[in-house]
Amino acid sequence: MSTTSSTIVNLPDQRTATLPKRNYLNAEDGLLSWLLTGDHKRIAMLYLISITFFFFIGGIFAGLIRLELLTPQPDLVASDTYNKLFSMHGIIMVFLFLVPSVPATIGNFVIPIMIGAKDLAFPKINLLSWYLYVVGGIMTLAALVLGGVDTGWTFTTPLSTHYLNTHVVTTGLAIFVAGFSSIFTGLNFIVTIHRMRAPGMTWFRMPLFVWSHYAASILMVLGTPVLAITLVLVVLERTIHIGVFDPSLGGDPLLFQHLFWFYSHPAVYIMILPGMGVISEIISTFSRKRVFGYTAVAFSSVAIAVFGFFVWEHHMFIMGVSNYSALVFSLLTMLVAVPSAIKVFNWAFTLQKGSITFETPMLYAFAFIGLFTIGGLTGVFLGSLGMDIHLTETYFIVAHFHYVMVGGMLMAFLGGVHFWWPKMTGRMYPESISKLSAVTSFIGFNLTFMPQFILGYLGMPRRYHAYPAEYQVLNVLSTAGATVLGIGFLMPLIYLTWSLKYGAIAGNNPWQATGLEWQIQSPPLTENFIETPIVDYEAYDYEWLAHKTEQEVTTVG
Amino acid sequence: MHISPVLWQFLVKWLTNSALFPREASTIAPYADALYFFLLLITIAGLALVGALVFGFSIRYRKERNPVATQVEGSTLLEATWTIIPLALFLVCFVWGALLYFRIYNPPTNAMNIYVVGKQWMWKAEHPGGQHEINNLHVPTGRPIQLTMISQDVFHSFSIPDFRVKREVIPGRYSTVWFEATTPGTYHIFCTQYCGTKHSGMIGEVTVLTPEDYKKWTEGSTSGMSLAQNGERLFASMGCNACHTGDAASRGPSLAGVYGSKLRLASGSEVLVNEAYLRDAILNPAQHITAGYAPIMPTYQGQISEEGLIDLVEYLKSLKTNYRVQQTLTTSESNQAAPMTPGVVKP
Amino acid sequence: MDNTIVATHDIHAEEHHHVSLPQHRHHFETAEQQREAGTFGMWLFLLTEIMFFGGLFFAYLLYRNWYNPAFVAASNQLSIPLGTANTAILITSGFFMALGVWAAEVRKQGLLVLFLLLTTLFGFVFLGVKYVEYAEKFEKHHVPGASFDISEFVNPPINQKTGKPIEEPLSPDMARKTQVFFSLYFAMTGMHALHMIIGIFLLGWLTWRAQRGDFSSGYVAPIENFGLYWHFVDIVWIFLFPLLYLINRHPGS
Amino acid sequence: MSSHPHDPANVTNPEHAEHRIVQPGTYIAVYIALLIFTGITVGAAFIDLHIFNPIIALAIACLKGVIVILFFMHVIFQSKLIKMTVGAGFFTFLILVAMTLTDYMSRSWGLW
Repeated sequence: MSTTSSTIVNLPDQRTATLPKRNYLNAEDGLLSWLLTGDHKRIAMLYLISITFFFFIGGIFAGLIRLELLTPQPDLVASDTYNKLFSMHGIIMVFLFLVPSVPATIGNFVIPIMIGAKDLAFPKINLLSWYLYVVGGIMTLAALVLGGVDTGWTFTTPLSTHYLNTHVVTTGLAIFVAGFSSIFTGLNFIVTIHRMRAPGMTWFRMPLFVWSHYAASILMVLGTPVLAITLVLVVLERTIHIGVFDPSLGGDPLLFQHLFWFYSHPAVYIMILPGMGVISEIISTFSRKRVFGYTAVAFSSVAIAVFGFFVWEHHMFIMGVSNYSALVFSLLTMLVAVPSAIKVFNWAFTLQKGSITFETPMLYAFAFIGLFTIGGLTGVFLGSLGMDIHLTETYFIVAHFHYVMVGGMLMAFLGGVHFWWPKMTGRMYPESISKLSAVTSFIGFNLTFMPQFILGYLGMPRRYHAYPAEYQVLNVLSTAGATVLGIGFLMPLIYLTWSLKYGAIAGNNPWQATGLEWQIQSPPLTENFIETPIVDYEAYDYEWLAHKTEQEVTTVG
Repeated sequence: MHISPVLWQFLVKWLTNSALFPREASTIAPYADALYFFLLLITIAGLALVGALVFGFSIRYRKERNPVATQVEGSTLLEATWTIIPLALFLVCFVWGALLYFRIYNPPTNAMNIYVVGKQWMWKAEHPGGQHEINNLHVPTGRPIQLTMISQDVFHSFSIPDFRVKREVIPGRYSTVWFEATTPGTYHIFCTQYCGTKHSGMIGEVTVLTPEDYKKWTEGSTSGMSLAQNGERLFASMGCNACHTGDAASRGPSLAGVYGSKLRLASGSEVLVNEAYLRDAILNPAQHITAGYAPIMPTYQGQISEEGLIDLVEYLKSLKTNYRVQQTLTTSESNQAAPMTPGVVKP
Repeated sequence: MDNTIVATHDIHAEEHHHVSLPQHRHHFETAEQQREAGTFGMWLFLLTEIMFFGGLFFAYLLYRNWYNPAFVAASNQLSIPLGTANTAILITSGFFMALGVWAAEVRKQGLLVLFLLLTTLFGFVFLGVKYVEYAEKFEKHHVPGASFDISEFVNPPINQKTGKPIEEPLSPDMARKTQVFFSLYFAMTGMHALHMIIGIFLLGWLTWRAQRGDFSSGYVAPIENFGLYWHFVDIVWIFLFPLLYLINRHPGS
Repeated sequence: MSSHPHDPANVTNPEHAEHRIVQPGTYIAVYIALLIFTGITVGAAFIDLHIFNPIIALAIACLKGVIVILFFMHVIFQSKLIKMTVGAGFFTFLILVAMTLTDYMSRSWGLW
């Protein structure tokens, strides 16, 4: 390995290299061995396949929405079809893609390995949570096939309970079921992280990826049940008119908003925190440096999780809540922005004095940092009470949360998939085309959503099927961007599938990374470790790694 | 390079008709924009800083230039810096935003009140003089306008982007917003809360007129009956005057001058009588019994439309003496036409 | 595979004063770690249950403050004898469950089966009483929905002795809010009963396994963790009882 | 696997507690206490104590809940981790109640 090369990728000699004879992929054969597996790695792969499926379903809806918005007139689809499109887009993307994306796939795969465990604490519950996810997904699809749902993903009462004739009950129950999948994943992670760490793996030796998942899991366990009961009440309200959310029977529709956002605001952190964990791993690996201010980053994850429970009312500032209460929530919202700022600066300073290379995961990480900064800071606009009045419920808020969710979370997810792809499959993805796809999606993304900020300040309301003609130019730009973005997202699907067979053999540790998962074979054994590792080094200790590599060379030599 | 003139014209027209920044057409707009530009500045500065750090370090410390990384543990000083500075900035945003919020949601006392009823999928505006408009709102410049809004069905949201005001319109409860238009012209009204199939059709226009034009418009489009007059008629036809006669011995409390007063309730609490209270007291009388009176008033829920309630509320607001109440009562009694109180339940 | 693990752990047994069991899962280092992980996992699940019922409790709190007279009148429709009896029944059921955990710990198979059966029996009695209460609500049209009837709250029946209504009559608009009470009553007790029913199914399965001897050799985690669940269901009822049945039982105030 | 005895830190760490078998005597005492409290709760409901009625009812319910959690559910003998977990659950519920109440309680303060 020459010191002047611009890459750290260190692959075994391709002429002699083979995949390990025994690994988790070929441990057992047959479809049943996958469907009844307890192995966290296989379940992660099942999740990866299913969330990719739903991602592209949701993506098709997004494409149709942008296509309709190309012109100011409602010309491609009818109004109620359009409403179904954005509702299904939101529901699928939020509940069936973003919430499980990183935790259930990458987290499921690497967390036990990172802390030196053989599996998650409850493998059967892990499998159960995948089945719940699938059942929830099938119910959503059923609602879709039977005619869809047009409540928007927020299920606002009394619209959802009394005024719509679509499949609200089916979808509500689908989310209820999928919610339990998320609860069980979170529960499994918390127990695993507490009880299954290998000897020597103290809390402050854990990779930051584990910390961020720990924080997200707390939110999953404590927040999701509130959504579950709220949806049950919506279903009851809709079927037998119990009146809890119905103003004509004495109920308060704002109570629904409170309960819904009590989950759905923390849910935003459920989605973004695991992404932040991915970024910490990637930035450290490709700058060959310990994450700057490890403890600050770790605690900021926990701080985000804790503060995340105190800010939900900022979704309701103009909805007729008490103005005094709005003040309190606005102040707390400003506080929750701080830990995110801490993280961004710590990532930036991790680069300082590093030895940086620019492989695909690193490009995604850079995209994340830039887009998340925009997404985060535009969140301050919306947390600031007076500004929120003008900006909320417009395209500004749409752009804001897409910057966080797509620009942040999806970039982190793709970065993570590329980063751990060699570990999951034992093969490398093709480097140059994947760099191209990262750049394409970055450009496409900004072209799609930057105009929406302007549209939002102009006042274009979200969820509008038709809009005044003077907004057309910006909408055309946005649709053009969405096309580019779509290509950027399709490319990984194709070349990653291709690489399953034709990718270069990756070897144990192509990135020269320090995590425990990189010290074992790729793809790993079903049992992960031949013998339980004893951890005697800090996270991101590249000197330890260099020392270890040297020793191995000496022994072999 | 040659572009066909037709295409060229189309492009020019299309691009010049596009908007990039909303008009500032109310007294609030400049305040909102000031905060917006401040926040924009923070965003751009923050992004520039992060960008400079990331790109700067990437160039300076790329592997070719810096083959071996130097391990750094962290720095409490730096951590404190980027905790405290963002926190301070965010707190400034909070205070500024809160001030703006209270400016937008605290109507001046001299504001002219216009009622807005939202329903799937239209806006109905009712002026005190009895002018009714649908998906349209005529207002004069230079005068604070307060909108008292209610929804008949689901959540709607009344938004005028060029005024930078917006407020959710809630079923079963009045919400208010105010503005003072500065420039005559027409501006968009949007419903911004998703409200069902034709959500995007629930749009309208504010027509801002000069005070003189506005006067002409009010005179030209009146229906002949003001809201209060409608309310008076309703007050009699619903039989309200049977109990609220204004006599000391009557079964219901006197309503003259009740608006704006502090009322002691049977539950012991004291409330300020405003529009919301009056509306609620008609629909849910049991929770609003005036001290010293028996809980005998029936509920009128489901018997009066939101428009009717607005008329009644306006009437009660205008009711300064009981003279006319008693006059109406005598007339109707002599006509033997006192309507039955609906749904009376014998105590 | 199983055999080797048992064999290796037999060496461990003396070291940790624990007997290795066939139920030991391969990915846990020790049986103790597995047991503690199980308990911790169960508790985390109960946290989600707290938040699940929490949403309902908050709705109750809100509407009880808004519509207090309606809540008082509607609550007085519930039968205190039945409610109290049910509280005692459920506590008894929980008591036998606790004894069941003890019986499993000291490896008394017969006692364990007996206690589990008693737990189930009292669970059924509780549900039976609940059924009687629900049936009465159906007869009186106090079930929220189209057939909900408020006449009893507007015109309460007259007490023969005093000649006065047995309850303070409510005005119709307030009486209508009793529907909110009954909605929450059915939602909360229904959700509670659903948990009981799920619990009874699990109890049946556990009893079957217990009489097979699964829990007689020191492996008590399923019994212990189910016990946690069952006691949690008890606790929910301990709160539901005063909140739903005992809002205001001192007439004339 | 067997060559590594499990981490000794596990034995002293706050996530671990010695397993303890609770004797039936404790359960009987707790059971009787619960029945007595149920009686008190019903009795107290029939006395007019104004605002203290719900307070007493809830206080007794909390007390009963705590007894069940501590003894029937063995939390008193469990590790700090479990104790904190239980606390965290009720704390989050309190956040839900308290923070939502900030809205409901102050809504009528102003004119909006």
